[in-house]
Amino acid sequence: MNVQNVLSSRYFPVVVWVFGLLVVWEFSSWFLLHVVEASMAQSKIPYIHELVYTFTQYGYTLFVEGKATFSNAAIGFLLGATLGGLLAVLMSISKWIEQLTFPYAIASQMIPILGLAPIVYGIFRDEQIARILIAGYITFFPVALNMLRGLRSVDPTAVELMYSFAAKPWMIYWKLRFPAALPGLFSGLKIAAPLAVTGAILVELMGAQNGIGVLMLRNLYYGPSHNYMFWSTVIVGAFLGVVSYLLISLIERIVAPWQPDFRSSGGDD
Amino acid sequence: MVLLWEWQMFHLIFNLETYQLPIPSTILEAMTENRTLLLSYAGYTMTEAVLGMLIGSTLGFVFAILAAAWPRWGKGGLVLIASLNAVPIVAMAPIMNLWFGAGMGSRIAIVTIMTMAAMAINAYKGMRMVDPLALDLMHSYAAKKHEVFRYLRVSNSLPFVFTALKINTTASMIGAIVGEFFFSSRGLGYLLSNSIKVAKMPLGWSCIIVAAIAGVIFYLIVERLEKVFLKWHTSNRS
Amino acid sequence: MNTPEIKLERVSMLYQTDSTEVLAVQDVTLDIKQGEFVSLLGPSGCGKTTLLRIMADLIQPTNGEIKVAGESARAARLAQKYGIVFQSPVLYDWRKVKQNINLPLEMIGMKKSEREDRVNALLELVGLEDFKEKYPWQLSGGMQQRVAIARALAMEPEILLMDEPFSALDEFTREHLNEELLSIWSKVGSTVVFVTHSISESIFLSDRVFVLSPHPGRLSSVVDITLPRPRTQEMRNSPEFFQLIADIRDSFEGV
Amino acid sequence: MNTPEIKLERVSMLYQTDSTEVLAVQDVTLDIKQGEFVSLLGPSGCGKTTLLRIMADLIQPTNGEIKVAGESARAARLAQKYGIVFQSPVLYDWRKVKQNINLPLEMIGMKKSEREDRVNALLELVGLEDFKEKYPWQLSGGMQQRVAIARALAMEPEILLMDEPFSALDEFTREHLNEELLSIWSKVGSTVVFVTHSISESIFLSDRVFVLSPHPGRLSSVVDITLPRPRTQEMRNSPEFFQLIADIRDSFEGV
Amino acid sequence: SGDTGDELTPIKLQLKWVPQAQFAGYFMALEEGYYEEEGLDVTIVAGGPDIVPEQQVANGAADIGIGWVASLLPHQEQGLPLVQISQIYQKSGLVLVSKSETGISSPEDLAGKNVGNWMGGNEFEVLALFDKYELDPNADLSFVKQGFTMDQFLADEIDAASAMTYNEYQVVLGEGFAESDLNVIDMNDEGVAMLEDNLFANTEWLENNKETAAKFVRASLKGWQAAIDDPEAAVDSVMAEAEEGSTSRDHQLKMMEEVAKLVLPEGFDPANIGQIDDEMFKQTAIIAHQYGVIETPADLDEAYTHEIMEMVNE
Ligand SMILES: Nc1ncnc2c1ncn2[C@@H]1O[C@H](COP(=O)(O)OP(=O)(O)OP(=O)(O)O)[C@@H](O)[C@H]1O
Ligand SMILES: Nc1ncnc2c1ncn2[C@@H]1O[C@H](COP(=O)(O)OP(=O)(O)OP(=O)(O)O)[C@@H](O)[C@H]1O
Ligand SMILES: Cc1ncc(C[n+]2csc(CCO)c2C)c(N)n1
Ligand SMILES: [Mg+2]
Ligand SMILES: [Mg+2]
Repeated sequence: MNVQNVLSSRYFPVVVWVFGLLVVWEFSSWFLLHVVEASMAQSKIPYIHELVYTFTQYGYTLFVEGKATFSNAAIGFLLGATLGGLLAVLMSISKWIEQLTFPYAIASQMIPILGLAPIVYGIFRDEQIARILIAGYITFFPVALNMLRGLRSVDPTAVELMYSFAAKPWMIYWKLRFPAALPGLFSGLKIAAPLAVTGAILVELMGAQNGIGVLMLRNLYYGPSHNYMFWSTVIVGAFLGVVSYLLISLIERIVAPWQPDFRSSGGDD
Repeated sequence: MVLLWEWQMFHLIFNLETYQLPIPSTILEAMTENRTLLLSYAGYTMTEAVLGMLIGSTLGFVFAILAAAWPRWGKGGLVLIASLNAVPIVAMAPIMNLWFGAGMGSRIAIVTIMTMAAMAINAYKGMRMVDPLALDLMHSYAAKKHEVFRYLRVSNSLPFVFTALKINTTASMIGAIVGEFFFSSRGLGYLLSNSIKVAKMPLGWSCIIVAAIAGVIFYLIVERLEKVFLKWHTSNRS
Repeated sequence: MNTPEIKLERVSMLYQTDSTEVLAVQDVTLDIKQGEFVSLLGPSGCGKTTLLRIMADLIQPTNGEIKVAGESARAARLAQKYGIVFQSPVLYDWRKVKQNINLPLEMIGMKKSEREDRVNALLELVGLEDFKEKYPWQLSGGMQQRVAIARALAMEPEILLMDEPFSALDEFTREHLNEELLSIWSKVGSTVVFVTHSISESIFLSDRVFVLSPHPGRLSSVVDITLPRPRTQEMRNSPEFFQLIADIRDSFEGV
Repeated sequence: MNTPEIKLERVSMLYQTDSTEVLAVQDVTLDIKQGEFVSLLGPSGCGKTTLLRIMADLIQPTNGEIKVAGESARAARLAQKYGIVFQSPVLYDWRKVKQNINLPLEMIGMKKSEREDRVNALLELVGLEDFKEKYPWQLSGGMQQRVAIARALAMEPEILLMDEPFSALDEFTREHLNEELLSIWSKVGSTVVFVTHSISESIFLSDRVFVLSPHPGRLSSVVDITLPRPRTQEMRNSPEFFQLIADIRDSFEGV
Repeated sequence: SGDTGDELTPIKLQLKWVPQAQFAGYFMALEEGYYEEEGLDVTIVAGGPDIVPEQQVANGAADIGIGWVASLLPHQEQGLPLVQISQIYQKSGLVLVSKSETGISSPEDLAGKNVGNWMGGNEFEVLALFDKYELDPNADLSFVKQGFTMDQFLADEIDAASAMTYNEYQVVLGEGFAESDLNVIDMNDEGVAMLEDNLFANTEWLENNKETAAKFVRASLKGWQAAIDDPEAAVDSVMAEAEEGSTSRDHQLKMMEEVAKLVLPEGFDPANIGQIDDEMFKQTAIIAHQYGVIETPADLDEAYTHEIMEMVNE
């Protein structure tokens, strides 16, 4: 392992990013506490080493609750992505349908969970279903929009080729529009995946027993003495976001490897 | 009209009670009764949303440029920005409140964070998904990195950028409204959460309706802009 | 076999955009018989592609009427009678060469084993056996166009519409494919409409050549190619061939 | 003016993909003099585009050396010496025709008034005056390629690399542009490397023709075109011309 | 009465907030098995900022809820099928706390200051206080929304912050303030107190489950009594519910001590724990009406019932 090897490694930038962030963070924390002497400095930017200490102490709890949240997020994500995909397909069928359904889609996004929860409970009268639905509801919008863009951006001649085969509409989707929309879909999914974690956390606030959201809320409202623990939950949330994002990136490489950005010889830098 | 009818049907089909979803006439009543308040609060919330979205989208776009220029480094940064989306507003609100106070600033900050990722991810994709031959053309002109962006990548990313802007219209409204739940003393979100907690469902739903209308208008404006800027794009050809 | 397969009656096409209008094709009336091989010849921008697209039911003429086998072009398209080679290859980035050729066969629901044989035969025909596992961007321009040709031939269509299919190819490959196309045609009996800007190619291949004049695109003359079939490379050097070239050049210059 | 402008020394290009390797060009050694007009001729897939891209410094050969005006190809590219016409038009969808032609002029920082005149002259040259306000997708295939040609000519580059620029054009437009290209060349004095698969076109235009053989792409022969300049359409019918065609055909067939 | 055999009757209790000693009685009852003894299988559902217990119970997501009377009344007015069955806190736990240097020694001094409250149904006692001292919240002072943490108070963004004696006030003390550093305005002393934590049920559910409800209340009150008697054990039962590292024992113990004073105020007969005091309820309802919480005066017969408490005490 020589220096050159390390520097050119795929993971080197990641290491630098993480390490750099930690250093900047720790410094800001110190700066705020001792130079600016801001009030509640540790609540504003807590010391990394304190957080690390918290992790060593309560790592297991954080891990267990984080795992619960992640699996809830996965369910919500699947539902949201499916819903978003379906909606995009529906809207791509005709401008007319788009114009009819879109205002509803936007308007629906304006209903906060607080207003939505009673309705969903009112209809389904089942907590589990309600939670999954709410988690899906939070993720579907970015997926729908990105997917729609992808579906609409197909080379017109490629569509004509399909017409010339007298392809049934669903065939055009299956053989052409879907593959062509994959890059768009994946950027939508990359936005939606961390959102699904948010969704899962929000849903946990609706009276769940487990999950990082529960921990987050309680630490927040059990007073500032739990500042480090609260921040730890925030970091676990963000970390789950990173994991979900990387997972989607990995799947993208497997499912849509033909994109210019992935071509070995296509690079310019 | 269709909407009103659907609303009533919705009630019937799902057997909802008015305290779960009030019927339109009572909402309308609450809206007219409180219209000045609603309008001024809508203005307040929209200001937060629009400012936050502009700042967040700009930052996201700038970040996308940096990331697309140095993808080896940029990809890692993108992940970090995206991960901010996994921090819910409940957690963000108290932090932002500490940083920026209980005024508009903290909501603008929340919206900024919420809108950054969508723009960064989408614009990055748009800047990287260029036709390799178009890139060759630029190279043949010995275009500097910034020229490749100016003449090729930025234009190429516009369809993606507008998709992000559309996502961000709703994200920014949600961010502003939900952000107001926690610390604000004004705004649609404040009124909404207060109303629902004291069972003033019609007033709460008035807020939702006003927010929805504002959100749709906001969206339509962005869509209009897209039509102007993307005349050339496949999706706009006759 | 002399029923008109494709029949255009005073067909016009006006492209409209926000600001301006372009009359791409005006009052074109023509008949193409079943099993006939015809060429559309004319200068760049004269409306050849537009006419082809009208025949393929990809656009509807703003005026006039089109019948294919006595019915509408739409009916013919829905009956999967068409195979088209576009002016650009239009390959799907996410499919390898063999999968691109496979596409129309999948669409008509051919069995997998059968498909494979067909695709291999086509790959051989266009000389790309060694490249079947490559992605389109790994091919040269001419190779991509050859994939597109193989794709159009794959389903042995009743009507084959080809828009300058060989213009990206060198003379040898081109002459080879000219001959192959004729031999396939004689076996399958397709009706072929062939857009080209090579006078000699149009003569070598066709029963009749439709010469178009530009701005707006009109049918300026129809030249019967009286050369016997099967055509041979030697014919290219026959006086008859040169005479035909001269005739068409004249009708061109008359424009 | 006889210093070598472009010099390739045992240049090879091996394309590598996950699974396989393709040796596209092998051991090509050649000299192109300053102000010379040469053609690369060879069958589809023989490595013409690859060679052109190596000369343009768009890819680096896996073996061998390339010098442009005594320096590296990179230096020449950075000095903005190149104008390129790709095999496909590569127009920017978001720019109108005139803006597409304008692009290189903007990039070299030419003044606006000057640009306009230049663009109008070019539009006339390629016969697209009436289409300058259109977007690329509103043009026919040949028209798009003409826009690309105008774009490459716009900056009057020292080295003009053209990859089958005229293959999408009809014979008349093509012959017209052949002549125009020669007249521009004689005025500007560019070094031109012209990829074509038309033997007669290569003869009509070039000082020398490099004939390539495929799999892997090698330089099989170099044919000096002794026809005097300026070239005229009549020369196409001269015995000398026919002799050259025959010579090249032979060197082809020898492959 | 469905407790034949060993089958436990499932019942869900919706808290108003996160699990803490504010609800010690229920955790104690659960821990000590009082619910089980009554044949109940109780699930305690945590609350939070986005949870409205009244909605939850009306929707059937829970059977019994804990809320504040001032919040229950408007929900009842809107037609939610709810009825109060017990009153756990006999006094208001709400105070306005300020740092002594701000100089708010009496309510008059609030003029010109930033006064905070969580709003959303918690603000009426404070409004009544303003009214009593003829302060106009829109003109004489600024009445602002307070987050659920005490950060704004600590960062001096709020001069007089709302605080529950058992929670936020303790948080402030925990931050290093001595009682002498702080001024406190107590709603009970000012005569503007409203009733807080109660128990209410879904009327439709109650119709068929009176026996169950009585059992639940009985066990809960027993839990409360036990919690008051043995705060340490009570806090243990609370801590069992809270995740590791999320709250401190000390804080919960303080909370328990303060809560005990609300459930069983000095001089209050322990036999009457959980009884609904008609007078206090009336005062609460009147204040609620006065400040527009409800549009029409509350129908007290509909709002609450002594029936369950009577069954409990049989
Ligand atoms: N990016 C690439 N990756 C892998 N192989 C490639 C790539 N580009 C070209 N090739 C291969 O290199 C060989 C030469 O290609 P090139 O494009 O140079 O041919 P050409 O002479 O220009 O052909 P044509 O006349 O058809 O355009 C071909 O076999 C092709 O498959
Ligand atoms: N989508 C379109 N919108 C507007 N105008 C168009 C469109 N497509 C083609 N045209 C115009 O119609 C005319 C004929 O175009 P067409 O593509 O049919 O020509 P062509 O004969 O195929 O030319 P080439 O040989 O160059 O391909 C041209 O003037 C072109 O600008
Ligand atoms: C919706 C809602 N609004 C305000 C409060 C304020 N509040 C009343 S009791 C309590 C817990 C102990 O302090 C808190 C924070 C709440 N809980 N829920
Ligand atoms: Mg054409
Ligand atoms: Mg090539």
